[in-house]
Amino acid sequence: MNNALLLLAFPLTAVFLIPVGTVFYKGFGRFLSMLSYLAGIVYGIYLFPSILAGSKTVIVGNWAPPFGINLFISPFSLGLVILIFSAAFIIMVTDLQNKGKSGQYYLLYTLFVMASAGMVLTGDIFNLFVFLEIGGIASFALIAAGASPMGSAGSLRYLIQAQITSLSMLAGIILIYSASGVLNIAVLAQFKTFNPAFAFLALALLLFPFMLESKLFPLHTWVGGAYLGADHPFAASMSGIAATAAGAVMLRIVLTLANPQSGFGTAGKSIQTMLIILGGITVLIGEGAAFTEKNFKKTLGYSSAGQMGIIAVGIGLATKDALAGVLFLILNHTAAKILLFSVAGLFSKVSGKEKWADMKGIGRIYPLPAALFAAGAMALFGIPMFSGFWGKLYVLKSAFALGGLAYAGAGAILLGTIFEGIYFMKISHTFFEKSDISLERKHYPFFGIPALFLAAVLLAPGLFPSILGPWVQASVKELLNPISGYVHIILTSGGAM
Amino acid sequence: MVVLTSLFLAFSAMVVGLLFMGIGRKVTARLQRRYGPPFWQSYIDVIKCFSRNSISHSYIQDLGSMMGLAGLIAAAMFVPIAGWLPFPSASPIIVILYLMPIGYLGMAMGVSASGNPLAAIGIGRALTLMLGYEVPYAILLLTFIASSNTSSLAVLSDLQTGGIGNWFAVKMPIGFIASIICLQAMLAEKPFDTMIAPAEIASGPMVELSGKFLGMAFLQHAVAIFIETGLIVNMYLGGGATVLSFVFKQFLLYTFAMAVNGIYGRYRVEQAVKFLWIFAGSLAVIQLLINIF
Amino acid sequence: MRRNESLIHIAAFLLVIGLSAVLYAVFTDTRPGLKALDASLKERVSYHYLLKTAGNPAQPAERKVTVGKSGYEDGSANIVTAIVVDYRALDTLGEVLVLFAASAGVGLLMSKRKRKIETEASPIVTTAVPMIMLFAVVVGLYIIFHGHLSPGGGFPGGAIIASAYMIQFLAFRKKFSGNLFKILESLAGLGILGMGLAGLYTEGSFLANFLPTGELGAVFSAAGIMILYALIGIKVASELSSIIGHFIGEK
Amino acid sequence: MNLISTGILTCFTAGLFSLIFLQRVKKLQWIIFFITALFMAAVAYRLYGSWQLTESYQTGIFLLTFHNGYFGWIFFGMTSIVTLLIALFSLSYNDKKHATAIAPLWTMLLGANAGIFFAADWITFIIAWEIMGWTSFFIIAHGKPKSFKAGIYYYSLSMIGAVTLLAAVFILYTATGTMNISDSIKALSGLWGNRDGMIYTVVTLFAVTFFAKAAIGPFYMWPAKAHAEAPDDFSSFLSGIMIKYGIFGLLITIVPLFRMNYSGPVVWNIPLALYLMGWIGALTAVSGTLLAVRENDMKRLMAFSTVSNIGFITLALSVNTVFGIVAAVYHTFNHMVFKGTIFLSMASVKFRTGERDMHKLGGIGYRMPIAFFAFLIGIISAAGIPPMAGFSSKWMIFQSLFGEKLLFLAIPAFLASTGAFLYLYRGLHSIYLGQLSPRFSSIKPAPPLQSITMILMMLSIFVVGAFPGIFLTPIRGAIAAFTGETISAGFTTISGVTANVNLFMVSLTFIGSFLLVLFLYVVGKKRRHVEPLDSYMSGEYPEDWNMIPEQYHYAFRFYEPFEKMINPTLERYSFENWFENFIYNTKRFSTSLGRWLYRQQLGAFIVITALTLIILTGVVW
Amino acid sequence: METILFALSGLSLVMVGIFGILTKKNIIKILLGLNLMETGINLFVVAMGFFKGGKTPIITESFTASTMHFVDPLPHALVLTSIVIGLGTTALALTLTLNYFREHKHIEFRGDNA
Repeated sequence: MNNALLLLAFPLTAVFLIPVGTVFYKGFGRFLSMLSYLAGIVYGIYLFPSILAGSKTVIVGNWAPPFGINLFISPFSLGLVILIFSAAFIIMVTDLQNKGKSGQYYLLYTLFVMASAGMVLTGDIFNLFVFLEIGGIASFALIAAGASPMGSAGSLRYLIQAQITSLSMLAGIILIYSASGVLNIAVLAQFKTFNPAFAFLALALLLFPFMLESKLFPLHTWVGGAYLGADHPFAASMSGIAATAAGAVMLRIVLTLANPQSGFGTAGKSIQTMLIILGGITVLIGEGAAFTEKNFKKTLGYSSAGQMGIIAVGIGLATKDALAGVLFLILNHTAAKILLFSVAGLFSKVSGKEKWADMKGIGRIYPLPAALFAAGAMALFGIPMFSGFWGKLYVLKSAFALGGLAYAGAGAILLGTIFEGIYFMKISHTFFEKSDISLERKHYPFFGIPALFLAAVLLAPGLFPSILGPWVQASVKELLNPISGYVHIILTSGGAM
Repeated sequence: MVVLTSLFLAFSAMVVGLLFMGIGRKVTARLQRRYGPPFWQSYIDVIKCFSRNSISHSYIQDLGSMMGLAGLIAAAMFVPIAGWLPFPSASPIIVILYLMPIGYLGMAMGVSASGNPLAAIGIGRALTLMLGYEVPYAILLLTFIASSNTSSLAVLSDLQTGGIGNWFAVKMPIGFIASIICLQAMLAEKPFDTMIAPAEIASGPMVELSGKFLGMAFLQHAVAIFIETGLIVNMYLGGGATVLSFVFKQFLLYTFAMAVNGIYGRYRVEQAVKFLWIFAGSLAVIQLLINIF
Repeated sequence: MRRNESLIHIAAFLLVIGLSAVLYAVFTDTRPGLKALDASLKERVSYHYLLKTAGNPAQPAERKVTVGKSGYEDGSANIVTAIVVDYRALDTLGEVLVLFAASAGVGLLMSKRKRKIETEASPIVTTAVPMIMLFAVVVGLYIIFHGHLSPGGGFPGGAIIASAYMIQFLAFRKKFSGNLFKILESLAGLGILGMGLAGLYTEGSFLANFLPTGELGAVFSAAGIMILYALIGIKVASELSSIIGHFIGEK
Repeated sequence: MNLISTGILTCFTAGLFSLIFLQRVKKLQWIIFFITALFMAAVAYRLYGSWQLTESYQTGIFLLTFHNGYFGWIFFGMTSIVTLLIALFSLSYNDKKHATAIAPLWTMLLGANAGIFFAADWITFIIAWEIMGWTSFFIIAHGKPKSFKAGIYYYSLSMIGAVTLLAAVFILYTATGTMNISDSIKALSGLWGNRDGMIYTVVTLFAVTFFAKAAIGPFYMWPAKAHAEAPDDFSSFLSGIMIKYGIFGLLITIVPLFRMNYSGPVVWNIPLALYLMGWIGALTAVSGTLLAVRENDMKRLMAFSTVSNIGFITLALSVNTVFGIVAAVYHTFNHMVFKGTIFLSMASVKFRTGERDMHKLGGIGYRMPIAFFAFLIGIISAAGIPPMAGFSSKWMIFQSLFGEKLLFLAIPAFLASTGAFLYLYRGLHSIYLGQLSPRFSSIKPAPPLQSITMILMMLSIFVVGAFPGIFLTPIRGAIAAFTGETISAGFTTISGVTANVNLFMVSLTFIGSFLLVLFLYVVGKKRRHVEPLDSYMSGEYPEDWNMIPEQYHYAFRFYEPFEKMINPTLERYSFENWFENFIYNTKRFSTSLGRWLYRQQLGAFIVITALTLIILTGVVW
Repeated sequence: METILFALSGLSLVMVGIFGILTKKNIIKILLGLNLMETGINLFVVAMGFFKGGKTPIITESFTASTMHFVDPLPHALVLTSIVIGLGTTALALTLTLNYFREHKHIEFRGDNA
């Protein structure tokens, strides 16, 4: 009965049970969704050792891959699924101190988490499109569900741009299907050669929604409105979970689908150079916008745009070190963003203000959250003893090794770090400044433990990078030689689960 | 033995300095068509000062005045008189140049401890002026390094032995003129005596000094005269074969300075600094260029 | 804003022309390699769907598909339904979740405010509506249960039933309680999930079609597909009607 | 037992421990800080002699190694002694009224300090550098809005420095393949001649990093802000030791690079780049002095004096001879000691009076004699006046300039050193001498522990002044180990190029003449003590016009005529205004870009244009 | 030849939709543009599966591999999904417009109230 699809089945059962449950007991939605994430985490960790040895493919509906749909469980995808589930679980725990929201909110949230996990696992491009849509619709609703009045405007703008890009993906899928007759990534990965212009068109159309999701340069205009609208837990999951899933899918498409031996030929390489350029510009634009931003959530939103820019440059470089750096950065970014958003949520709840400049001196009343915010911020912009430092170091190392365009990318990353360092330090210092803020100190039980756990997650790989060693090595090996790893396992279906 | 000779040099420096001051007064008097006090008048003043009671505002004033005189005497130790050095050292000019400020610092400290604002204004002006004449003087030092690759007086004066022909004043006239202008400022003679301008700030730093402190100030001024003229003589006028010729050359320089003092009015401080930097400085730079190429 | 307005129009027009020019250039690119529409039916995956040889694609070329014969790997005559429910079942599950998310989203965002209706429905409408409703529900059910034979299936059938609910509301203002739809939805969802897990339990892979396929073309031929499509039909009907309920109920 | 890493580790754990658990008990935090400083000094002592000690840790794909190089050791030894003294001082400085919560961060900073000096490979160096960056930011900005602005200014410069360091290290790594500092520099110097462009980029990047940290050249503005606003006892550490990291960086990267098989353009037989660095150093010295002269806040004044001394040190480094390097290192150590003394004495003045503007102080010397003498000895040494240590190192710098016939560089150096005398005296006069205002007439002298530290510092200046060998022998040993040559200097004499001087003799003459004058003083008639206010005012008494001592203290625009002269030029060429409106423009540009970019219509517009353009590139490629 | 004709008609619908989205300020009109675009893409998808003279892929009488002449059924399945997705997004978008109207009292995107 241990079929990896249970990873998706747990949240599914929760989703279907919530509407019934909320009729009888109000808080049922939150409890059930947290239970499903926990189940997902436990099952993922249970599977991890065997997957680390050899990745597996899971066939859905008992039809072999080119005809049916398959999920590919590999160290890379399983690791990220566990990351997504644990991120969702921690966000829910930190959200416990706020009063429960309606059942539908938790239903949509679980759908969002399941969709992100599905995106990472699936091996079929149309199935990818469906999961993208589920995630999209859930996030439109959840953005607008936030308390702020600007929510619907931001969500509408996001909806329009997301729909345009997902339609472009659909066009890309059908073009690939009409040219190759197949929808499965593994088969496409070693298919006959496509016409170069057509290949580039199909790939670009396929990548578009994920560039929007990971806030790359031309498609980042929605970030302001969306982060203003969403409430803190969902904002954390947008930059934590959605960005991780988008990054993973971009890695999958750029490195596995469009690998040099595949029909896409040189299109993959030119997409990578495009990613480096766009990533570099995103870092600059993201950090620049965050530098001048006053609203707390929008600052963190733009900073996650900057981080995704660095990850995009890492993907574009596609060397062994760069990918290891990308994996470090993804983990660091998710954990740090959840920590920062939970602190931001706590502070704006306590002080009732939106702008970080107005929260002067709050750190003197709540020293632990303020200190943790400083730690999270430092992890983000790469202060040595956090994992962000190693991630950035690896990406820079391979960027400088490649030379040429990569120099520009590395230059953009470094310039971005300056801006990032300054505004994060500004924010973390305003918390400690002496000021006449008069708030009595209330005790928040559910903030301490998860925040400390997150800080530990940030610090541990920083001090001992070898902890992540096995996972990083396995996934980098898997990503860098798709034919012998990914395609072989799926098509010979020897690795059926 | 060394201690005795150095004591004798200190004493002779003071005596010669006071002699010059006395004659200087006579020269200015003559210029103003009056007889002026006898030339040994300054000895009488010093003895009178030391025999009078005096007032002091705080122990720092005492310490300051003492440090002033001590610094200048220490600087005097390094000036070779006609090839005879009390101390076995190569009398580097930089050491002398940097020992003299300790004199001024001591005097300044003592005077500003007296709490009188006039004194403080005087000291401020003195230091700005010092900045004015130090820079050209240093450039002159550079000219010697450029030409003869040494910065010690003893070596310089040996280089100039043998007749007027190879005195540096003859070989490097522009440098000599610049040093004369700097000498005028170092001695704080008009037109550069804004420091102790009697009319404006009641003789500047010396306003609160009385009794033995005034005496020490006089002695300090005397030793300063001795050092500054001695430096110029060693650098430009061949250092003198015998002690007498050395002192005579010093006397010539000093009387020339007093003559200039009798004629000119008084510069404001920034005018003085501008003048020194532009004229003396450019002359010295020209001399430096000549020496380098 | 006039001047700015026309500026945007021109820019948009130029952009659209530019986009189509670029697409034209890509599609008429003459360099070697596969381009759009190069895969004939034979090379496409759906060739095996049609010949029902997806299970073991190495079947002999000259394979004959006869109506009324049983034992094919997939019982439904309507190949599209076969693909939708059997071969690519996960897509349909995703599909259902999309609708589920949409209805939950509408429920979450729509604030609960009663709408006051000014005009009362005329007697003609109130008498005609029950008949039309009956007719609509019957047609809907027919389409759902003949999904595997004729075009249509769970989605269109559910929509027709939901339209029946809408007409009824317009006439009689009677809005079934929100919970009814919720429970119906979740039950249908659980049913689909149960089918999936049953498939996992018996055939070893999620959403596998474990029931016998019956003869091709008969009414009760593709058992698994019929049940799944029925559940989907119920789910779609309840979701659409709950969305309509929210919209109509709201000012 | 690897000593270096245990030392660094204890610093960090102690810092974190006191940061987390001892928030309430500030006194205990300071005691922990003092113990760690003591421990680091012991580590320095124990490390003497074991020059081949290397410790390395494998992390991910990079190997972190510490090694006890001769250079790193002398810098570390020197800094840990001075830190120990400052720690002693801050023990008593941070009593209940004045305690600031910076002790834990400062302990961590000590760890980073050791890390920088003992780092053998670039990654450890970067790690220590960045930790030092953010800890010092939090210390400087310690909670006060005004010091926060200074802290951010400091932090943005050090961020720019850290980022250029990263870029330089990686370019170096790709070119030479090794991460070890000395090997990579040697390998880089091997590439002279064929890849000059790359070497010059690496040199400029390193230069930006270390100039930013050491406040040389265009970065001269941050010390005035950071030192003035930092907590008082920390500013002595900041100005004494932290600014030296930039110098240490220059010493281990740029200086050796130009010494080995350099084949580029040469000016006055010195590499062009170093000649340029010399001029930058000279201009920094001059601008530091000129800015200090017109400063009215005592800590800003001393900060500018640090900038001018750093300018001197860069000048000496740029001479590219062993004598120059020894002079620079010797002046760095001297500067550490006398600048530390000056800042500590100012800190004890602020401890008692709580006042920082010089015209509000005055006459403190009468009430706090030890602080006064410490300040006096400090400024004598800072001005480079013979009996004190400062003279020998300044003299050596001048000798190194003369040795290479860099006479035109010597002119600004002379201007700066005489200018130093101006502002140092201004500090002495306005704070310690002049009229004692009634507000401070009852202040007690500096507390015992503070005065002990100051006396110790004074003694060290005196002793090193008389016997320069104390510092020179270890420095010469290090430079010999580093470059193979050495300079001739006995225990008390230094023989320069154009002349040699016996420091001990100079101090002896000074003491001798002091005794002579003492004799004269005793001979003279007794003197009577008089109130400072009872002074000569051409026949009247200040009380007649009810003048209070406050008004009678002349300190506000002390060098007013001089300021009038130099202000116009200073205003026109100030880097600070240029840097300020550069930031202002970028901010305005990004906000307007933001507003234009995020209008609704344009969201969808940009998506479509992006689609077309990307596909277009596909077709064209 | 016919497939290209159908595909072009689908694409032209998409272009009209894009023009609508870009130029209109009223949200409902923008959503209409979006729907136009969706139907255009759906038409394009179905057109990609069309073969000249092919019949609807429902088995009414038996056939062999060589005699069969069907249209490609897969795009039809994909279109089914994409239509439902279009429905879902439009439903949500209309709710959002309702909320937008309640907050801003007008339903135009005006200026940069991002």
